[in-house]
Amino acid sequence: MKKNTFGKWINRLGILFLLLLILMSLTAEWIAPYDPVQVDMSNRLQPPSTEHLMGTDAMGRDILSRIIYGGRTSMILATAASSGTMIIGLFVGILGGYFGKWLDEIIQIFVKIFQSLPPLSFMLAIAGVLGPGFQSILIASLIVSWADFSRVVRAEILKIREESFIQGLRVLGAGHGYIIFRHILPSIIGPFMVLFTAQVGRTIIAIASLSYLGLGLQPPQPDWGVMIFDAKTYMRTDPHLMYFPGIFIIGFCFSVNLLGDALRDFFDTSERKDQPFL
Amino acid sequence: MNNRIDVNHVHVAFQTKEGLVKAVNHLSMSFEKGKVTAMIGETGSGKSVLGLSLLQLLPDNSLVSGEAFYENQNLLTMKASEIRKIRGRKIALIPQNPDTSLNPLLKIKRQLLEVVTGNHRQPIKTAIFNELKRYHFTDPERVAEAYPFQLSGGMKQRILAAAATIRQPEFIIADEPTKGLDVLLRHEVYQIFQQMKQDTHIGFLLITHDLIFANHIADHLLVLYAGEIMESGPTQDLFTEPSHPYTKGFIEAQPYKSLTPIPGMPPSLIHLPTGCAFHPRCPYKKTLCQQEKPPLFSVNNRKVRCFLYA
Amino acid sequence: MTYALPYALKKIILALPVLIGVSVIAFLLGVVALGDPAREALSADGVSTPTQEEIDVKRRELGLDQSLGKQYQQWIGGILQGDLGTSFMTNIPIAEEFRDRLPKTVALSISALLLVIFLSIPLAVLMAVYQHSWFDHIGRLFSLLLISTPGFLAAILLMMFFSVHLRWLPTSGYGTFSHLIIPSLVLAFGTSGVIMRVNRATLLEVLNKNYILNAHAKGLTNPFVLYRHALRNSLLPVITLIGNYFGGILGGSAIVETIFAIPGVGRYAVEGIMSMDYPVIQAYVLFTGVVYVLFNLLIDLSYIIIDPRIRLGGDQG
Amino acid sequence: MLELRKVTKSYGRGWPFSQKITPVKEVSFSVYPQKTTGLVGKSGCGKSTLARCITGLQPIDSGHILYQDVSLNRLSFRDWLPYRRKIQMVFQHPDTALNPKKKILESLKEPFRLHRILPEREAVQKIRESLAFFGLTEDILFRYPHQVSGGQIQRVALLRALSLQPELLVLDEPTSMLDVSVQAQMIQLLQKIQQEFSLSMLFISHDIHLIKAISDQVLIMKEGRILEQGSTESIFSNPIHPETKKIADSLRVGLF
Amino acid sequence: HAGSTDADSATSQEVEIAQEDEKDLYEKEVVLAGPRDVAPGPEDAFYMSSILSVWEPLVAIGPDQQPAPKLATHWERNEDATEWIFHLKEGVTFHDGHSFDADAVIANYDRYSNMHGKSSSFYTFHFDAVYPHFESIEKIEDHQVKMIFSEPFALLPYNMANFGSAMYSPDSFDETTDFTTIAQGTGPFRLVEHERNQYVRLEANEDYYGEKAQVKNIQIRIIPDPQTRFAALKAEEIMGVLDLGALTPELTRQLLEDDRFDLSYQPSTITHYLSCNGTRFPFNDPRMKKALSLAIDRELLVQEFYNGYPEPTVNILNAASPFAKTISPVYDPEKAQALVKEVLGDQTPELEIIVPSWALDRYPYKEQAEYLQSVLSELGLPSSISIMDGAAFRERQAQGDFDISLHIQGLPDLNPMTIFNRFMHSEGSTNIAYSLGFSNERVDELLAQLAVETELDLIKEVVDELQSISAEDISTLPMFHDVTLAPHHKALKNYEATVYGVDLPGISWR
Ligand SMILES: Nc1ncnc2c1ncn2[C@@H]1O[C@H](COP(=O)(O)OP(=O)(O)OP(=O)(O)O)[C@@H](O)[C@H]1O
Ligand SMILES: Nc1ncnc2c1ncn2[C@@H]1O[C@H](COP(=O)(O)OP(=O)(O)OP(=O)(O)O)[C@@H](O)[C@H]1O
Ligand SMILES: [Mg+2]
Ligand SMILES: [Mg+2]
Ligand code: NI
Repeated sequence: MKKNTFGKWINRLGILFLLLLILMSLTAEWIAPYDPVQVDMSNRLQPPSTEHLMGTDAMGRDILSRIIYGGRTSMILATAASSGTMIIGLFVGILGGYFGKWLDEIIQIFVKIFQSLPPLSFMLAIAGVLGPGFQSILIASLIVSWADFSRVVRAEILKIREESFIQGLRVLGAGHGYIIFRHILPSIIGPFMVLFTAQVGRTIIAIASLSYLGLGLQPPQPDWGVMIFDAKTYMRTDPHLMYFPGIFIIGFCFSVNLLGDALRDFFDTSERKDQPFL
Repeated sequence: MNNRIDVNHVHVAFQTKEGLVKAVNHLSMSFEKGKVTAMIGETGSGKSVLGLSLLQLLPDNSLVSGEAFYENQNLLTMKASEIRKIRGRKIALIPQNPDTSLNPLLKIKRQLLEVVTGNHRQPIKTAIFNELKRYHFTDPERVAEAYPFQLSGGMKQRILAAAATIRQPEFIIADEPTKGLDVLLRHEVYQIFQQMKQDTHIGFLLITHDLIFANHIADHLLVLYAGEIMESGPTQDLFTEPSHPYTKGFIEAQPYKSLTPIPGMPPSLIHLPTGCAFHPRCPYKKTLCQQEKPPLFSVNNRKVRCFLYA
Repeated sequence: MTYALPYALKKIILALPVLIGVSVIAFLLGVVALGDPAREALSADGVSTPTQEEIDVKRRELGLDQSLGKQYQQWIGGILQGDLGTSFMTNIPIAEEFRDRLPKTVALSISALLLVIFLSIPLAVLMAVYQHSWFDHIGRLFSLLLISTPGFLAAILLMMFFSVHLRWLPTSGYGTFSHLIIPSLVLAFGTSGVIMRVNRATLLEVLNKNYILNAHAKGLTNPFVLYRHALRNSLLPVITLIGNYFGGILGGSAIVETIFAIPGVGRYAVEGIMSMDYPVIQAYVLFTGVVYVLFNLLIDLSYIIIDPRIRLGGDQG
Repeated sequence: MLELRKVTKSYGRGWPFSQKITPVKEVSFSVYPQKTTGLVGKSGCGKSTLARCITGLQPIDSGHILYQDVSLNRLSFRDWLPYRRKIQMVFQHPDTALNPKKKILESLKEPFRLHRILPEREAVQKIRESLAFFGLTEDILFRYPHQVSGGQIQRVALLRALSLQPELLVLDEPTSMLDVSVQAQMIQLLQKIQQEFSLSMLFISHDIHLIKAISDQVLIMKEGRILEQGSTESIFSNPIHPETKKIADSLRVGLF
Repeated sequence: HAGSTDADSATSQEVEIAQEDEKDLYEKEVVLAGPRDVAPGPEDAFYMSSILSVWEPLVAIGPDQQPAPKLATHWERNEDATEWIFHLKEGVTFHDGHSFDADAVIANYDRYSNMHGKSSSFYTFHFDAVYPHFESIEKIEDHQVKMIFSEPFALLPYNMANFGSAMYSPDSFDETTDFTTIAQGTGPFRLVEHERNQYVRLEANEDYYGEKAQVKNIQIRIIPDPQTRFAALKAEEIMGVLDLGALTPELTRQLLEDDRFDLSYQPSTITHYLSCNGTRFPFNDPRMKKALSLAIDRELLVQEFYNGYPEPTVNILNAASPFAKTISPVYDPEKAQALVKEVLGDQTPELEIIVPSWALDRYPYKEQAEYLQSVLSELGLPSSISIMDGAAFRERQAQGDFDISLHIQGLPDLNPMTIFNRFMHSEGSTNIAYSLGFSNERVDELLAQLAVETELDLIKEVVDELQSISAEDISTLPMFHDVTLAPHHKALKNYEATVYGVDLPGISWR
């Protein structure tokens, strides 16, 4: 067998990086060299130096400090939004997938409605009603992505619902709740983690893209996506504005996805370990 | 020697996380054309692995050594492009599971047609219909237009057999061709094999759990245990008078016999027992059995791997 | 064929409530967002500030003083007769704008879709065939990179490289095929990443199936087995997924159209949203919703052809 | 003790399909205490469906399923519960009989937990004690299903079903995936259990030899109907129905 | 002898080649780009922007920012400014051949008077606002018209400048006031093709009465994204940019680092403002506005974010207005600090700065807001920034649900009253719409006086006073008067920025 050592090695590296990121944002107060929102007009657009390891941005703020603090917003927001999505998606998916029949048909109608509406206009409408900022991003990404999630959950449940071990449990006298929580949920957790982690990555980018419409997080709150977005004007003359947050976003998405893969492998105790779900 | 396959000292092992799984161990034998050689043994005794190894169809994690001569070529070390010419043409396989061995999205016609390559469609089609008729399909046109899910298990089994025989191979490796078939269908398969053996002189390597089936059709019987041959010889002899304790136990376990199982479990193929592989379960074991591996002793016209016959 | 008809019927009947729901939400989305369309219409030039009376007159003129139910009735009535309403901002009938813009968005989306297909599926095949090889690992990283790069960034970088640096392709605009290359690449990126991963996985699953082993046992060549037996079967779930993502491609076209100066419906929608031009928002949401529903209906129906089990009543009820 | 009266079950293909498949048609028979009833039939003739109806996994369309004169098919989920302990089932496929993501011990604890028979600790104790009876060893408890053989899984499934001390056990082709030796082990075990626990069994199989060897009463099923019913002896020695005749003949000829 | 003929023919050939070249250059298309559609089409009040030089007004804006003759060669009025006579240029024809005369002018005015707030992406046309108390227009002679007003209106030519008096061929519109063909003007260019939202094509009008255009073909593409316009310039796909927000200051700076490009700029009519919510605490106290004005270093703002082109100001009236005077800002953070202390004591209200998202594509408003935030924080005032789409922004402004907003304001016409009326009249539309909460009796008085004043000199005096008041009693805080930036490729000659765009007829290939 060709050993998948490279893949494992890369997985570990990813998880290590993720841990570092989390540690970094937890200790932001102590390790950030400067105040992330302190404007210093005399120090604009400095290239990386010993004083500012990653240089300064268009407002003369220290990029390193902004990245350290920005990780906090980006990661919390992305994780919170994805968790919310996941919970709703799970709930609806189980409702439709497990109980099936007409309930499923009705739920599928709603799922399709939400899937078919353009996310952009949804997000804008929500930002319009709630004003831009943290909670509208959260709600917007919930509304936009729960449907996709629930469909995947439903499909997974449909697959195992017919397995004879589930029927066996019913013969033993297990109720629906027992079967769902003790057996079905743990069974789909692997593929689910992959989806979840992919969603985390996507949310960070969605926030950045919302900034394109001026509806993302509000300044001067540092956020990786927003930092990249703001950097685009300067990317030709001061590319460091873009590189650093870019590296962190991509690095984060990478390692979150790798974590997903690793988690799936971890939860998947069946033989077919080689087969990735996504 | 064109009419036999000589297998010499074949070893097949699989690399796994837990260790090396030694599925087939120093196995030697030969198959002859026009004869049915049946291979029986408990689950996991290496029957399918041996069959697949002859056509180089094992997965990547397998390590194969030894030789299997066919027309003076070693099947096990042949180049991929050459073995491909042998597969299906000279040596065909009837795979283990009829339900999953046909592509669910393709018509039967297509799956049969692709076996017979060439551009002359019309003659090929008639050849296919003829082949199907031979397998007691009364309406070959309809069957050819059908998809696998529209056919019953027995029909699928026969289609797979047809796909294997259509090119008139010299040998067929049939892996459990009667699994999951009911009495009547099994009888049909029996008749077809019987007919092929007589009409076209094909050599069969029959892998099966179905001892009754093997008893009726096979000329030669091989009893496998933990990847080794325990006993081999003419079928009738072995069934009426099994020599090896394992063969005995196995035959006795049949429902129409005493339904008594062989005590114990098959050994781990990673850590094979020392000495005779069967000794932990053997009622006649001696101390020698634990220390030394018995060779194949020739007794009458059969071979037995047991010190009882030393 | 006896099964195909009821199957198709069921899919079509189930699409109807979805369409109705889409239309209601489309209507509400326009209404619910903040801002007064009348004021917006009157300050379109960016220099005027209308007085309250002017705004009131405009509101009446635009029919905004009526109840929501009545507005919806009128709106949907118009739609059914092919009248999508008139833009508050430009006074141009929306149907006319759509007629101009639709071909552009469709061209963009379709070419992005084709790119997704021709980019991700061959790569996925290679990755699955050479599983655990360097190609596979690099492909995996590449797919992650595609998923995690923001579209606007990809757009700027591609534009800088292919248009400004190499001068191979135009930066923006619409007209020739070359105009569509970069935008559809950008649009295709994220989806391709996902499809690559999914297709690789489904293909690996199929390659482990017995019928693949059997095909090899028949003496067929590798490419033939891959093409005839593995690929098609592995694409079944991928097709559904592509259907799901088509919505994303359509929606994502809004930003891409703005960046690359393609006057499609996406850009129209962004402009409409920015100026609270709600007939435009409503028409757009309705439009993408309907296209999505129809596209997925098409995909559902295409299974009649692709999957014989549905056509002939296999165990897929 | 179990009596079926004109049980019919059909599947529609969901709306708007009008086709209906009726795998079980007006089936009537009885299962007697401490006896083994064999059910034979070709694959697809409705055996498994019948088993699922009896165990309440699927509602039936018409007819009655009486267990000790209580009509099971009218019971609500809650009222079924006491009967769950009395009627148990073992399935055909060893590879999906247990949750692949749980260790064997977890699966074995399930019946105790569900019916609150014994506290956790005692349950584990009891499981350990009964392992030997089923020819299993302790190390198996901490493995996952795919790490043990099919024969072992079927035995674990049996152990689990029997830990509720049922009166009736429905076995849906429990040995069809096993080799003769393991099959024999399983059968031996079942016979031992039947003696010890005074169990009634409904044994489903398409292996006539097997059925003949183990059952007291045989039912022959074809296309959803019971063709013939009678004691093993009478069925095989003087079959009435032509189909049954064919089967019995094949046995007698010694062929198959 | 033979040699000399050779030489002669050679030179004539050269001349020919040169002429050929010149002709080629004349016909070679100039491709430019702007962020929005400069010709939205028949439903727009003007069909297309004035920068295309397709239509011309009766009265134009002169280089001194005063009303200047265009299709009207001169005009006179009666004493009390209720009757105006306009003398029209003779020998002018529209692009469709229709001749320009009094009938054509009257037809145009008939169209205008039917327009009640017709939308336009350039200039929403309210006839009653541009021509207050209009009674009628009459033909006096073939090339003379008379306008009659019921009340005196001394500033009429100021209102008529440019968009106030655009003239089209009467054959190109109908009674619905929409255009029926491509709008036919009299200018040096005619519009030959326009693909909505993609591009417009202009062709030089060979029969133009005045100085003809220097290139025959101009295409103006629409590229909404500034980054893309920048890339297109760099790729030499387009040779220049025009219209409002042609290129952001930062991108312009970057472009000029490439010596293929050059920049022309002109003061524009746009002024950047910072409006405080005067309807609620703390900016309902005028001292707070004053403090903010003192605390902002406008010079720094202009230098850092706008490359130093715009002119910092505290004058509400744009410098491009013929009435404007220069009032320089004062930067005095200490005084500001003191004023804030005075008003707030030790209260620290949390302030919200709102920014319209559309502006981000044109100006570094996000940076500006962040700068403002740091200024406020130095004053001890915490604040948050909300970027929102245009509609939500205006809604918030109207409802007074904000503290500080960033916005621009252009001069709609040359009439200074428009700005003062809107911003500083206690019932001014902007004053209300932006929740400025401004009220100054003297201003109301002066505005009333201005409305009936007929003498230009006196008007000027009043306007001067209004400007002084605007700098002292702040309604809204002017930041700086912006410039029109016209970055372009050096291959183009005479690519000159104007107040509003670029002088297209002057452009030629180098
Ligand atoms: N790819 C593989 N990797 C690791 N072990 C394998 C692999 N393939 C087969 N084996 C092991 O090799 C042994 C022999 O398997 P094989 O399939 O030949 O058994 P068999 O005799 O055909 O059994 P059955 O009757 O169940 O078909 C088994 O223990 C099996 O687990
Ligand atoms: N859930 C279901 N929905 C629709 N049809 C079903 C369902 N379950 C079974 N059937 C159909 O009912 C018939 C009887 O199936 P059943 O599984 O009971 O047969 P069986 O006798 O157990 O066969 P086998 O020996 O192969 O297990 C088959 O034709 C099957 O396709
Ligand atoms: Mg096998
Ligand atoms: Mg069954
Ligand atoms: Ni591997």
